[in-house]
Formats: sequence, structure tokens, C-alpha cells
Amino acid sequence: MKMLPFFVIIPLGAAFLISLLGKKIRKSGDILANICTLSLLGLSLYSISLVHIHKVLVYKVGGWGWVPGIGSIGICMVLDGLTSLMLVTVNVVSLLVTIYSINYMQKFTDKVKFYTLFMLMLAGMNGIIITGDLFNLFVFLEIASIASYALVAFGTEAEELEASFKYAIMGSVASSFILLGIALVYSYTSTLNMADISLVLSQKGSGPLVNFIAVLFLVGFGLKAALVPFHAWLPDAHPSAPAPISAMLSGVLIKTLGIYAIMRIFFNVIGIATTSILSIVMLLGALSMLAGVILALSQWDFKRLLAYHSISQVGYIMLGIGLGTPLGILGGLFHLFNHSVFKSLLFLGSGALDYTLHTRDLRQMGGLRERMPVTANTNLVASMSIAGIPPFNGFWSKLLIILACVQSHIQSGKMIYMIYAICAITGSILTLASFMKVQKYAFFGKLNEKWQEIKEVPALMQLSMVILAAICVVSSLLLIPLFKPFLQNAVEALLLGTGYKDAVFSAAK
Amino acid sequence: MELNILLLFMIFSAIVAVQVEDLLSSVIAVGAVGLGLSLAFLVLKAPDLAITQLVVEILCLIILIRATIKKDLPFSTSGRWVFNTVSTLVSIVVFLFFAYFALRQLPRFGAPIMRVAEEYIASGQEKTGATNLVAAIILDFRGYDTLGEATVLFTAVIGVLAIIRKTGRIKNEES
Amino acid sequence: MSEYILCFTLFCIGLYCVLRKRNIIKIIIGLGIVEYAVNLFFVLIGYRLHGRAPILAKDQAITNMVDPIPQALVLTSIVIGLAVTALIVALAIRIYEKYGTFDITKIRRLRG
Amino acid sequence: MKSLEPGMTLIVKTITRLTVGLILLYGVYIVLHGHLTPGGGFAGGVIIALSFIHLMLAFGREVALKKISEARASVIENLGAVMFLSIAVLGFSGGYFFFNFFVNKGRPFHLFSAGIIPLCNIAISLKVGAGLFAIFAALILFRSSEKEE
Repeated sequence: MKMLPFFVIIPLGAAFLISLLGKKIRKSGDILANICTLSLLGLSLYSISLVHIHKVLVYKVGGWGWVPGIGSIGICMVLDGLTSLMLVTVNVVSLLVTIYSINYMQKFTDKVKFYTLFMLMLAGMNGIIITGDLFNLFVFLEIASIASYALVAFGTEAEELEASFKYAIMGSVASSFILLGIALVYSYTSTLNMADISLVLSQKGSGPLVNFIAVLFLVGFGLKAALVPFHAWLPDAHPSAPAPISAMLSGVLIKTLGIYAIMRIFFNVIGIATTSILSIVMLLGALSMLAGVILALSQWDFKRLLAYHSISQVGYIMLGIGLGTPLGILGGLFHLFNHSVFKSLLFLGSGALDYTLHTRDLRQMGGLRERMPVTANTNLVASMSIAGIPPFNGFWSKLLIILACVQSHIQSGKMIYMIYAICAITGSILTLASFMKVQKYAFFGKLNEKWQEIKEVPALMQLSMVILAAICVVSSLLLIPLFKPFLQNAVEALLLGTGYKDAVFSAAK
Repeated sequence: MELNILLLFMIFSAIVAVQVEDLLSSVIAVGAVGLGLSLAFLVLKAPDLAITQLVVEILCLIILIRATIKKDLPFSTSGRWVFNTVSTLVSIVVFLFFAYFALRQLPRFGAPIMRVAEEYIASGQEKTGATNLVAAIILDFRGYDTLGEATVLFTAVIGVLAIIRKTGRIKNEES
Repeated sequence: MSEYILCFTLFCIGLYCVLRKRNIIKIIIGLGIVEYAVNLFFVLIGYRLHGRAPILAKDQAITNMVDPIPQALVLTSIVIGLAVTALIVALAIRIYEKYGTFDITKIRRLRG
Repeated sequence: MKSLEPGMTLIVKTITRLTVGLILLYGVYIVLHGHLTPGGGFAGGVIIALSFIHLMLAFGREVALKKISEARASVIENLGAVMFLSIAVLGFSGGYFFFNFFVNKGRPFHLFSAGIIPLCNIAISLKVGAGLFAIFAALILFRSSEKEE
């Protein structure tokens, strides 16, 4: 339990040290960043076993605990199943991305600042996941967001600056909505601890105010998650960033800032009672699913295409979670993990192409399979995963989501669930079509004469891509009973609903 | 009463800041909003915030003026100006309409609930040793937040220094 | 109540500025106004009629203080606002250098 | 081309010379008394940064950068950050992250009281002051190099 604050202390300390020493000692940035992410991954894997034993753990920062009859007077950190799932997801991807960055970021100047900002973004994300306090969540959300605004513009080309500006404006508006929501919550409940808020809200009942707060949070976090009416910034921002950062942004940042926060607040704090909110979430999810993939079809810029697919895949996750049934939530969370893995793999692959070819235009590629076998094969694995081809992880999670839709249809008899299931299948087919295009133009076919001289990317970049591809294949096993508790604990944490508060209170004693 | 007057002053200055064509005047008008905010904090018995807001306002103004000075440009209005403006205004009115009903559920102005706050007021000095309760909260009870806040500023500094770099990429012979 | 409504009006003015204006500096100003409104709202909800500032003085009983928590939170939020503003101004300066204008209708190299 | 001249007119320079020390002193006062009176690390840090910015605006950037260069400001900022984090981590000696580990918190209403709070204020003020100065110096430096082109 003492280890909980280290999820924030380690990356923060690494950021400060890299910024202090990086200029003086060569390579210290590379080494420190990799040690940091490696130890974070170790900690987060350890947290799985902790969750398995204790279910919920609470850490009181500063020793300020609960005062009877009043509530928590300090900030607390909470570790439960959902937290540990998110921590593992974030830290797996970030470790592989830092390994990849060692070589890739040599294209850019001032690697020290890159690593500093990267570590700060990681600290922000871990802070969001681990906290049990609403305002603390906002503060760490801002750290992660500001670091990502700066990282998107890291190349300082005109397009990147423009994309970053758009992203920063949208992100700041979203933050203002979230802060306004927090202010209303504070005024209504007079506390900021999530468990206490949940307690007070359950005593006071709902009304126009709670619905208004829910809408503010939905708009704010929806903007951060790039759900469809609020998605305008994502197709610009994600491709503009350097490839490792694109992988982080699409892979984990939108999930932590957007989806995790929505899940935590709507399920555990406000409570499922507002089913109208959940149906809005599902509708937005279905819309994102279709709109993202349709917009992706006509793209020729590889990274931009991937960015549109991120919108679509986030839609799947939201649809699964919005169903609110155990099967739907399981599918949604499993898809969240899978999408992190294969989308970061795809972005790293596109970065590898960019690294050797200096272009992202699919029309100029072709036949790269001969010259870059590792990139091509890992990319094939990831493409089949995202399109939902049977042995890979993407298939299982999409199948679970579609089955959950059908199950809800049978149970409630509402036609809308069937429509969502059909939407999900359609989206999956369109995704397959889109990635067949990628494979055809980039890796198969005739080799362009321009690229006769190219070589495969450096070994460390290959290593991280191969590991990610291996996870794509292996993570299907998460559904077998031996490994299922990892996902099942997260599902239970969400299904607990407002029972979250009681679990926290009893763990805090 | 004086609070309402201050708020009206801020709204008036904000409208001026939004609508005036000259960028420098606009920046100065937003400075007036910030000054009004600082005074409002004083009226609301928040001297810590009044000081901080005042100095931050000065810094923001200097930075904004450095950015805008001699870079004045004519404004362009896009083709569907009327339609867009009307639709934005309508959605804002709808937002305010719902906000009104939501706000009616809040505790009356001037009578907050103060569950946790009473505990801080009653025993904050004894527990932390600080007589300024705001300092006691930001640096002891909620010190973790302040670590985050300081990190935000650190991030912004590194971010600004990263964005300001002259060249981002190390150019190869063929790009 | 009227205070709350006026504060929300200020919020909406800022939002209108962000959404409708076509000049980068105006957008930054709009964001600033939105931040001011949210900060003010936070302090408004913690105000107690005829309250005292939350600072203890010698030989005075603790009576009727305003809520200190919103003040602590707003202090954090002011600094966050400053950080965001500084970053966006840096972006704006770089964009001006690259495009030679603050007009976002002319800054459209990206599709979408 | 007036802006290329270092600094402003003689009147401004004289008044700056008189006031800048006072502003700096006021900033330091606000930081040190943060736990007793309104103010604290942030307000004080911004005031300290403003005193250097004042110098920079009045005398031109060379004079201010001679007093404290951008790189050194960045290092000071880092040290402030590390100091704040280590105060937080030192709390583990009392059992918790961010624990106010001073057993004797001193007499109230005195400068040396409240345990870690004044130390945190100093760390924050270093960080805020140096950080904002670095931001400002970077923005100005960028603008002036742009003019030369």
C-alpha cells in the first residue's frame, strides 16, 4: 500500500532529474526514462496481485484521513480493479514507446525536453488514474494535457503548430467545462472526495442540478476523448506529433483523460441511476464508431488514417461500456486494452516508415515488405487485430461487444440495441476494408524504385514493435479463466456502481 | 450590491474586449476584467486570491501585449456570419436557461454548506501550525494538489522552451 | 442568485469569443475570460454573508469565516490558467512567424 | 527602429533603479510570511519574476540576462521543483507521502512555525519566479531574433 504514491513520484522525479542532468550527461535521458518506465511497469504488475488480495486499497496522502461525520479532510489515492487495469495499459505502452524513442527521436533536436515532457505526461496520466479526489483528477488532467499540447508541436513545423493550437484551445475549453462541473459539485456536496461526493449525492437524490453537472462532465471529458461531435481536433493533433507521441496520445492519453474519467465519474460517483446519460454515451459511441471509420476510408496520409480509426475504436469502447451489462463492460474494457496495444503498434509502424522513407503518403509507398520485413509483419498483425480477424485480440473484444448488444436486445426487447450491433459489425467491415487498402499500398505490390536503398529500422525500434505484436497475439489469453481476474476485477469495480463509496470507506479504516 | 456592480463592470469590459477591433485595446479591456476580478475577490474576502490574481494579471498583460504589439490586422468575417452568430447565441441562451434551473438547486448565495471547511477552520491551526488557513490547505491538507500545480507550471515552462526552438527536426540531405 | 447568473453570463461571453472570433489573440482573450468566470464562480459559492477572511488573527474568536477550500482551489486554477495562457501565446507567436498572420481563416494548411 | 535601442528613456530607468529592489524585497516578504498573512509562494514568486521582468523591460534584455541568465533560471526552477518533491517524499519519514514531518510546529503567529509550509513556500517561489522569468525571456528572445531576420 505504501507504493501507491510512487506511481506519481517516480515519473515526476525522473522528469525533474532528466531536465536537470540531461544537458550535462549524455544519454542520461534515455537511461533514466527507460528505468522509470520499467519500474512503473513492475509496480503496476505488482498492483494486480494486490488488487487480487485486497480488492480496494486506499492511501491517505499526508496522513489526513476521514473525520467521522464530516468526510475526508485530505486527498486519498484509491487502487481498485479498474485502476490496476488502466495502470498496466498505460505503463506497458509507455515502456515500449520509450524503448522506441531512443532511436526514433534522434531525428529531432533537444531530446532532453522530449523526455521531460514525456515523463510529465506519464505522471499526469498515472495521477489521474490513481487519485480518489475530484479536484486532484483535474490538476493531473491539466499536467497531462499541457504536456501533450507541447509534445504535439514538438517538431515546430507550421502544420504541427497549427494542430497543437487547435488542440490546446479545444482542450482548454474542455478543462473549463470540467472545472465548472467540479465547482457545482463542490457547492452542492461541500466535499471533493469522490466517495464522499457519491455518499452525499445518494442522500440528496437527483434533480436538474445533477443532470446539468453530468452534461458538463460529458462535454468536457467527451472533448478530451474525441467523441464524435467533439472530435475535430484529433485528426490534426495525433498525426502531427512525433510517432512515439502519436502512439501515446491515441493509445492511452484519450482513454485515460476521457474514457477512464467518464467511467469513474458516471459509474462510481454519480451512479448508474441516470440511465439517460448512459444512453447518450452509447449513442455518441455508435456515432463515433461509424463516422470515424467512414472519414478514415478516404485518407491517404497513413497517420491521419490511423487517427480517424482511433475515433472509431473509441466509439466501440464507449458502446460496450454504455451498455452497462457485465458482458458489455467486459468487452469495452478488453477492447480498451487491446486498442491501446494495436493502435500504438500501428503508430509506431507508421513512424518506422516515416523514419526511413520521410513520407507518410500511402500512394508513394509499395512493396516495402521485401525491404522492411519486421515492420511489415508487425503491421500486418496489428491491422488484422484492429479489423477483427479471428485469432487476434481485436476479434474477441469486438465479438464480446456485439454479443452484449444482442444480449441486451433479447433481454429488453428494444430495437435500438440490435441497431447498435449492426453498426458495430458494419464498422468492423469498413475497418477491414480500410486496412486492406493500407496493406495493399504500403507493403504488398511492386517496390517503388525510389526505395531501393532503404534498410530496416534500428534494432531497438524493431524490438518494441515485435513485443507489441506479441502482446496482440497473447492477450487473447486474457479471457481464459487463469488470467481473467485481471479484467474481471475491473469489471466488478465498475459494476459496483455507487457501492464504490462503501468499498473505499471500509478500506480506509 | 457592490458585487453586482463589479460583475456588471466585468461583463461590460468583457463585451468591449470581445467586440473592439483594435487588438491592443482589446487586451487592455481584458486587463480591466482581470482587475475587476481582483477587486471582486477582495469583496468576497479572499485576499490571497486578490494578490495572486493581480500579479498574474500583470504578467499575462505584459506577455499578451508583447505578442500583439504592432501586429494589428484587419478582421475578416466568413460568409455565413449571420447564421453562425445566431446559432451560437441560441445555444448559449439554451445553456443559460438550463443553468438557471440547475443553479436554483444550489445553496443560497452567501450560505455555503461547509462540511469539511468547518473542520479546517476549527482545527486547521492546531493541526498544521499555520494561521493563514488557505496556506494550511494548499500546502498541508491538499499539498499533493499543489505539487501538481507546481508541476503544471514546470510543464508549461518546458513546453514553451520546446515550442520556441528554432529548428525542430535535424534535417537530412533529402527531406 | 443574481451573482451566479451574472457569472454564467461572463462565462458565455468568453465562450462566444472562443467559438466565433477568427483572430488568434481574440481566442486567447476569450479563453482568459472563461477562466476568470470559472474562478469567480468557485469563490462565489464559498462566500458567506458578512463573513471574514479565512486568516486567523491574534485574540479573535473564530466566527463566521468564509469557506477557505474554494480559495485554495482557485489559487491552483489561476496558476494553471497562467500556464496554459503562456503556452498558447508561445504557440501563437510561432504561428505568426510561420504564417505571418493571426487570422485563422488564412491558417488552413491542414485539411479538416 | 526605436525598439532596437536597449531599454527605455532615462526617466523610466531611474525610477526602475529605485523601485526594482523594493519590488524584489516585497516578493521575498510575501513568500516568507505566506503561512501568516495573505500571499504565499505563488504570489511571491510571480512578484519576484516581475521584478526581473521590470528590469528587462526598462534596461533591455542584456542587463537582466546578465543578472540571471536563461539557462541558470531554468536550473533554479529545476532545483525548486526537486526541493518541493523531496519535501513531499521526506514525509515518508513520518509515515506518509506529504506528511508534515515537523513534530514541533512552533508557536502560532511566528515566522518559524507551521512545519513544512514555509519550506514549501520557498521551494514554490524559487520555481515560479525562475520559471516565469525563463518563459518571458524565451518569448522576448524569440521576438528580438525574429526582428533581426
